[in-house]
Amino acid sequence: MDTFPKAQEREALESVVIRFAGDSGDGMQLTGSQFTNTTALMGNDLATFPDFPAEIRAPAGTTYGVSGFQIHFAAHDIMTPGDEPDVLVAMNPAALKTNIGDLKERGLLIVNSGAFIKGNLKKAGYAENPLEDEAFLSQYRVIKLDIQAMTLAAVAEFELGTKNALRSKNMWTLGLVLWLFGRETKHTVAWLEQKFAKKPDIAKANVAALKAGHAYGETAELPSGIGAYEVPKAKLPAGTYRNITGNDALAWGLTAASKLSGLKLVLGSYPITPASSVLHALAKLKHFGVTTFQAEDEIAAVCAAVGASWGGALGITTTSGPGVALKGEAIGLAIMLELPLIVCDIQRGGPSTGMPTKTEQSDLLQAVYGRNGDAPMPVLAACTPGDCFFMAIEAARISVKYMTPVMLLTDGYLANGAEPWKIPAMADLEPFPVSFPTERPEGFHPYLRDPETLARPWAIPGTPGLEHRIGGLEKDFDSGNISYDPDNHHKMTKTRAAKVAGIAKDIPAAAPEVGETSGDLLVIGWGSTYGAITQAVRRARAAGKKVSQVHLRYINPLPPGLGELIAGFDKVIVPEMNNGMLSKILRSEFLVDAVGINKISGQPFKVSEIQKAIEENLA
Amino acid sequence: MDTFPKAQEREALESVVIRFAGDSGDGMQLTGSQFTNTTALMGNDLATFPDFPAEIRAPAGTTYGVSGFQIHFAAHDIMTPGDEPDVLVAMNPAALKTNIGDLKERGLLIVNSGAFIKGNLKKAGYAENPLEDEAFLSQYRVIKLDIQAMTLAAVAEFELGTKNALRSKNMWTLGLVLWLFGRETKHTVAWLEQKFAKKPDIAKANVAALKAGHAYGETAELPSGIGAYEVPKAKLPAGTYRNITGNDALAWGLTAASKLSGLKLVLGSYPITPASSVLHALAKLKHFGVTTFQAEDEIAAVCAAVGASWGGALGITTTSGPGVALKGEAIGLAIMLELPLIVCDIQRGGPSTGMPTKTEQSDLLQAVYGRNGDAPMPVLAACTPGDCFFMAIEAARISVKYMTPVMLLTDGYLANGAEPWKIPAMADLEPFPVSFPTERPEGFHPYLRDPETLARPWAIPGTPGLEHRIGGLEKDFDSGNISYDPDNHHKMTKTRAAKVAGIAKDIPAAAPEVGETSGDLLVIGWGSTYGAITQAVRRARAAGKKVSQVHLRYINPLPPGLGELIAGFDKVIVPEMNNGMLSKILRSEFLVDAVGINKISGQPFKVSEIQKAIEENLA
Amino acid sequence: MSPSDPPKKLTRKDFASDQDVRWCPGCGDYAILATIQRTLPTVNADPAKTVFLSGIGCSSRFPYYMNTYGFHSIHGRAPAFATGLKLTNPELDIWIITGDGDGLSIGGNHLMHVLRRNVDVQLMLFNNRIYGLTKGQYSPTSLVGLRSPSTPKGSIDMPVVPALIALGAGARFVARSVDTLAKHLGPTLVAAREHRGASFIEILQNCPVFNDDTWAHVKSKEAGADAVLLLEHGKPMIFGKEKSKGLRLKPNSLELEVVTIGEDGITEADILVHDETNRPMAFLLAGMEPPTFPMALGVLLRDPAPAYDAAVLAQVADAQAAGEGDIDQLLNSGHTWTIE
Amino acid sequence: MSPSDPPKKLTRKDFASDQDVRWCPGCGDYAILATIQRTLPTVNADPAKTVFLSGIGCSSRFPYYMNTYGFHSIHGRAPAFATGLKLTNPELDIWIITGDGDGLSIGGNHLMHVLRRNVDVQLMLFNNRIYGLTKGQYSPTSLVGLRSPSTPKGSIDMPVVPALIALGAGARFVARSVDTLAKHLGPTLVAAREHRGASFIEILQNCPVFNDDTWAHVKSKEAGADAVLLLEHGKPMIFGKEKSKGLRLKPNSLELEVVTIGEDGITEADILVHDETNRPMAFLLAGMEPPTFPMALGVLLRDPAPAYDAAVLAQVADAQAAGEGDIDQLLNSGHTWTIE
Ligand SMILES: Cc1ncc(C[n+]2csc(CCOP(=O)(O)OP(=O)(O)O)c2C)c(N)n1
Ligand SMILES: Cc1ncc(C[n+]2csc(CCOP(=O)(O)OP(=O)(O)O)c2C)c(N)n1
Ligand code: SF4
Ligand code: SF4
Ligand SMILES: [Mg+2]
Ligand SMILES: [Mg+2]
Repeated sequence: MDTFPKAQEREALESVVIRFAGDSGDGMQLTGSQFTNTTALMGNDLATFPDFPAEIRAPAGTTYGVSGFQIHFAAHDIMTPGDEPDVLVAMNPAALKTNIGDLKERGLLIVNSGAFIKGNLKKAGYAENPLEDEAFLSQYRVIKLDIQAMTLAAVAEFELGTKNALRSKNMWTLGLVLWLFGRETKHTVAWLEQKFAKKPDIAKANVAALKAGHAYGETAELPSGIGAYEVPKAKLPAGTYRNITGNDALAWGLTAASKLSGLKLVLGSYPITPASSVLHALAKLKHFGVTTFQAEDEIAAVCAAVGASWGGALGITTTSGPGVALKGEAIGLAIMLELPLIVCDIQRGGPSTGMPTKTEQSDLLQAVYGRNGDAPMPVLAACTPGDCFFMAIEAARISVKYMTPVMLLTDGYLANGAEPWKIPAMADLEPFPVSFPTERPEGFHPYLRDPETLARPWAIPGTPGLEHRIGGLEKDFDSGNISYDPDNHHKMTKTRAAKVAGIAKDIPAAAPEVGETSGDLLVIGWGSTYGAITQAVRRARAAGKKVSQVHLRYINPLPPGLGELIAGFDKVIVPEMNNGMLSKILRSEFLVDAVGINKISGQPFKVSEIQKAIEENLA
Repeated sequence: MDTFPKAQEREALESVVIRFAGDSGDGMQLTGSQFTNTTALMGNDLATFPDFPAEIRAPAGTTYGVSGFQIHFAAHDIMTPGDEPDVLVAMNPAALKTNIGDLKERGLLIVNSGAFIKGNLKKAGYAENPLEDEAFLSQYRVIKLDIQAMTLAAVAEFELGTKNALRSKNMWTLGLVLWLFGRETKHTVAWLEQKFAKKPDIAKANVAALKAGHAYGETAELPSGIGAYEVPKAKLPAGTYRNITGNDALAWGLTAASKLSGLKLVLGSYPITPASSVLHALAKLKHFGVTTFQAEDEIAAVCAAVGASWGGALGITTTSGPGVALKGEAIGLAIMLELPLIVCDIQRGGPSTGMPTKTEQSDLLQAVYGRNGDAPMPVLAACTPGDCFFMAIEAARISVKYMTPVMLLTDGYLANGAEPWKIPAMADLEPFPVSFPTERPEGFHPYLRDPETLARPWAIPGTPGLEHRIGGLEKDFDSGNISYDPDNHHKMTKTRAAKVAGIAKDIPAAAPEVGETSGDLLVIGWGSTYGAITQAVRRARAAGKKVSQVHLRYINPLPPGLGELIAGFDKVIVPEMNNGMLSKILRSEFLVDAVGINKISGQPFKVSEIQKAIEENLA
Repeated sequence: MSPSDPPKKLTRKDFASDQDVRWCPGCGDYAILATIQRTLPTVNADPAKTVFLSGIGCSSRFPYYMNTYGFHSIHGRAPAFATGLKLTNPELDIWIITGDGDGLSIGGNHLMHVLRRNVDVQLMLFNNRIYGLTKGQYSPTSLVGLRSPSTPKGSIDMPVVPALIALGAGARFVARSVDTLAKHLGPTLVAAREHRGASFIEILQNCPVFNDDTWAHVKSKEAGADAVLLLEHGKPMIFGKEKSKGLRLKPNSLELEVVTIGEDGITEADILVHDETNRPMAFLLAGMEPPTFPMALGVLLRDPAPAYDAAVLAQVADAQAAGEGDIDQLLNSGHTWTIE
Repeated sequence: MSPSDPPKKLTRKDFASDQDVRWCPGCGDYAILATIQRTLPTVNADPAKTVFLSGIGCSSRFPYYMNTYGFHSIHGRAPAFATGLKLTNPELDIWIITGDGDGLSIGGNHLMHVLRRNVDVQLMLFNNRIYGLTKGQYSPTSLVGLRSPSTPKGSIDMPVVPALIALGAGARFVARSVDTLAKHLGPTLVAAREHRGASFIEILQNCPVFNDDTWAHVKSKEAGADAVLLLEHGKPMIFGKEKSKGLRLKPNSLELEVVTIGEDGITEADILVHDETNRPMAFLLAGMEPPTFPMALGVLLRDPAPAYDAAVLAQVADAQAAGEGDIDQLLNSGHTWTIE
């Protein structure tokens, strides 16, 4: 049984940010996610941010091989993984080097001194061992431990050999950190036992290391100024929660959409960071009738999805920016065919190959405009990992109701970041069953439109009597046959545009996320900046500023009432992780002098950065 | 020798619009271009508009197989092929059916009655023979002739067989029309003799038909109200002229750019309407050191061009909208590599396959935004066929000076339309010689920038000492090595943007094409709408309206001073052959309530349509 | 039609759509269209379950003329659309129509992958050795030296042999026929349709406008007989006007040679027997070209294996048989916690 | 270096760039890199004229580590960049680096076309039968049944044989070697470099992280000898631990069989002799796979023909020899008229 200092001996904290950093091989992602799971079970609100290198296994000890995992947990609701860590765990010199700059002043530094050997110091670019530099150390509260040695000691009895034994050092570290924050080891023990069910020795060694780290906290005398902490439970809405990453939420949302619509889900995809794990997640859901097709490239992937849609499936393709750049022609075809299709773009740092493992929001204009001809399509964006679930369903609903491809934007930060998510019940989600015409209606042709939605009928191959031909050439409005008639082309172009514009009637009106409908400053965001903006706006309002936030989940068409809302503010700022894209659209649409707050570093906004922008723009 | 009514017997006209229309197999394009050549030699200003079907050889007699060629020629300078024809030549019922609606009231209709037989009438959808419908005919001035029979008679002596003999009926028709407008046959005779040098019988038959048609005009009694006309010479700037299509001008301009820069031209292209003829034209210029590569697809084509650029060539790719949609990823790479590259987009009707043989301006937003990530590149647009020559040179100049891909937009209308063009002399064009570094400069790395242009050095493989590695991953500003550093990415993104934005200093400032720098209404256009807008603005000004025209040849960056210019007008309208693209950019950039005048019919604007828009927006 | 009515016997007309056919007069595509429209009723094809799916090119206009389901997609990608469609509804009988440009230039990779995956579709490649629709540029099958608008001095690229590409990719049904040889083309298409998995059929097609008579040496009555080998499984590979020529394997080598029965003591027994299941033989036959060899027509290879779509759907069905997925259960799987 | 200095003999180090190599520990790519860096000096390669050009993948990071010109392009397109570069500067010695995903999945078509055009480049395909960089999805060469993140129930697609794809496309130099067999790989690369025209070299490569030991049956000392046939032109195809096994053509058929010298009266004379110029033989050898057959390593086909780049540039040179183009003349050609 775990033993803890009694609650009153622990210092209570409102919120803590911990960053685990080590070599790619050090298991930091595991450590972080185990800490996350336990923290969630303890009833804290939390947000996480994994940040790993582009290399699969970068050579040990290098700075570019450092893998990090940050968790922010609190006794109140929080929305971001935190700006600066309160606690940094550095497993080697490279991890220290690349992360120490972010640690708060007087922050807690837990460092594995055993890794501070010559070779590692050199690889990290340290001429001298920083752990011997008192001036350096004095800036922080430091727990300097030879974690490697302690781990070896803890697992000695299992005779795994040094290399294998050392693999448990992340568990030792986790044990210590769990203790520091008053968390139990039992959830991780259970997880280890399950994970290594077939290798009981490894399981035992890891458990031993974990417990040893925990016990160390309990028994060892920590340096002065370092105590045991606790972060009381947050008051969260009642319900059953889980952690969920954006990509899992997306995959599950798409699957839920398939159930809600009664359509078979067919995914055509080609692996690409950071979208691949959506393919992986869906490939595991065959028992939901999900069919996944790893195509030969992105073009084949989207084409297969369109072929599937024509056949009556929920056709989906998942990718990232470079993949969308390849899919433009085929998406244009889907627009011309007026078939459903969901294109999920998990954005990453660009242009070109760019920074594949980093996050960015720089595909927005490509999503809205990146096709030949006048080729409008709805563009939606999820704003939190859990929101990926709901927006996937929304994308599907719009796609099948309006017979149009839909682009759904998320990003690397949402994809890999996890948040506690209140699990919805299927029974609470609105079904949108699709029925395919089976009888040949009077005057049937494939471009006969529903007068309200302007959608054409989804007549699927295999249906007797509805044989028809479709294709990428312009269609006659009245017969669906090929037409080069000038007026018809004008009319069809306008009709396609009107169909997409008309979706505005079918989405929620613009409303402030935080704040009033008028004031001094309106902050308009979209996508994964949600948490940081909300937090910053709340803080500004707490300081008495007349600031409101609008967060867009629909970018094309924009939600109704947005123009009026904007008109109620003296100034508008638009924070984006790109060089100014939504701001371009808003300026053009509403002739408002929207000011871009742009961060193009592959890193999410810090709350403080947006706070600063708010202050500057109020001044 | 040709004989003509004496000048005083001919009615003098200021300007005439003739449309030749017939079956694809009837040789209307040839007829039109021969009439054009002779007209040009007579000293008229002119503009032409060929309009042919998407099918290679549509079945004879069908409406979708009709091929048209319109020429507008005048005694003053003109800028468009004319709104409505004064004269319609209809070689068969389908041609009559599809074109008669455009003929001016009381216009001259020359119709080949021999083709108005049952089968043809049916294919054209005529229940009755319209040539027997007096009510119909009375709306026009009609020359109804059995041209087929007359042609057969004229060429009987050559015993070619009916099928071959009938091939000359377009020449008979041309002969008649040449006579009507006081033109000689000798230029066409010379051309026929050269073209059919190896088939003298065919040459002779065609010449005989041509002369017979001409003689017919001379000798036959034309119906009352139809006389002989003349269109006096126009006062054009002195110089040597030729007719040139946009695609030829583009090919030749690119070749001239290769000479002016001292670079070898390497074209990577994949055939696509209406861009293919640029490839064809360049393939013929091997003696200029031009290398053309017909790649396996558009992606390979642009990649080959980028490979060529890296090697020190002027790398070029030519395509149309669907091709650009495929090239987005590779163009993004060129942006990241900061290598020269010219992407020529000969726009056509979209979206998707759309209307491949029709013109449109709907790739503008794709050109400016259609790539993943923040991927800015200069976008230029030619405004007349001859301007394609100069803009090709300008695109090359900017591309090599700033080490950036450049998009050059033209369209199907410019590509195939011809205009008399005052031939420039190479000696009058500014050379822009490129020199590749040969020595390793102090601190060399591939991303070392010229402080003024921000261009990086163009170090080409094969140069000893400059070995380096480039690629699509983000680069370190200070070393050119791969970098995932957050601040560096921000800086590099801003630098790439600044480089493109900085080109504004190096292009002509915005200035009115027609009119003053302030007034009631500013008409802003770009691309092939130039002629129609200019004409319309001139007419409005002649009617005393305070209207000016600005025509953009640079869309990214926009020319300096445009904002100030716009501010001088009460209202701005933007006529475009798309659903509103430049207007979006101007609205966003200048927060001006620019009103789009949009025509999306695959047909160029008529002057009258723009005139109407001007009037409505002044009201 | 009430359920008790006898199924109506369909005719050619039932497979013709109401659209005007828009190819050039004399185009080989007309003959192919006619053969398909005549053939489908003979195998009781159901128009409602039949799909023609094409890329872009003259040939790719084909679907518009069939009174079945039709999909005129984008350049080169038809195999990918077909794969998605087949995975959605495996009951459909899918015919991919492509050209030498559409299928071997821009679409070469998709063609390769649909074949190697063995998706149950028929892929008909109309090979006129030219880009028809874009007005006559050379294609990947054009002969070296061809002068075209993009190769005014003659083309340089080595042409590909479509059947070799297919075999190299691992195709399991490879056949070749001729636009105007209706009696040969019809049965070849029937065989392709019967084959489960991907079938590849190259059709030598004439483009009278841009590459007239490119197959004249194979198609002309006179030359044809000596220049064509009509393959029949299990039959000796004999050809020629007098049926006196045959193919033989050069002794202990890997090369074919043409021999004449009755000369040098050669008898019919010396002639190699066609074996549709022999892949190395298919490689040799595919590569044969006049004038040295006859052009092999018919089924070069027929070597069935389970189709991709069937296997994919079997995995799905297996998974479902073990228990249909339940979203609520999925969402509640793994670590959860409850806040009251 | 002054012109009178004797040319400096380069070493392995001269071909290594200053960048840290970022592959996983134990990755087969290290061995390939080392072999190239060692081999290039032996053939007096000039770093300034040598170019490594890749797509995207672990393997495609290769150029960064070579102290030559290097170009890390986009996924699958390296052959196209290489073609443009070679047409610009035919003096460059261009090495394309690609992977089984880069070169056979997204880039399959460009690979096919660079080979059939016969552009004078070397194309090295690192075949680890997996997508390394994207963390282990199956690739077009993965074996049926492979469980990967995208095929949790095992993959279904029939794998392609890279050498067969190359041969099907008409490649004229096709070879195969192994990452860690430096003594075999080095000379194979030298042969490829010497070949004018496109050379294709498949390199069996281990990915210890995502597909460890995929080639163990070929690479392990024990199994290896029996599972590998080292090809030598003009030599009988003998292999095995005891050098007692050989390949024979089944009498009057087109199939190979493995026989044992000394058994059933088989002597060395019965064994088929490798002929690098025999394309049908290359097809048969390329398709051989353990356990039935040994894996053929070495040069499967070497059948030179004029290179594409040379022919393209010859057309340009011919045209120029007949008179350099003059722009003014061009602009003034055809119908012109003068207005005074
Ligand atoms: C993306 C794209 N690139 C190019 C084209 C232009 N294009 C249309 S058909 C075609 C080639 C057709 O050749 P082939 O497949 O042989 O068909 P054919 O016309 O000869 O039947 C080309 C290049 C296009 N429509 N789309
Ligand atoms: C357009 C595009 N699509 C997808 C990717 C993602 N991606 C990078 S490498 C790769 C596959 C690599 O496999 P392989 O070529 O076998 O190389 P390896 O890593 O195994 O050496 C993929 C799918 C990408 N970078 N760009
Ligand atoms: S161009 Fe050739 S292939 Fe195309 S329709 Fe005409 S004849 Fe047929
Ligand atoms: S993932 Fe595999 S192929 Fe890639 S570097 Fe690591 S070991 Fe090598
Ligand atoms: Mg063709
Ligand atoms: Mg691989």
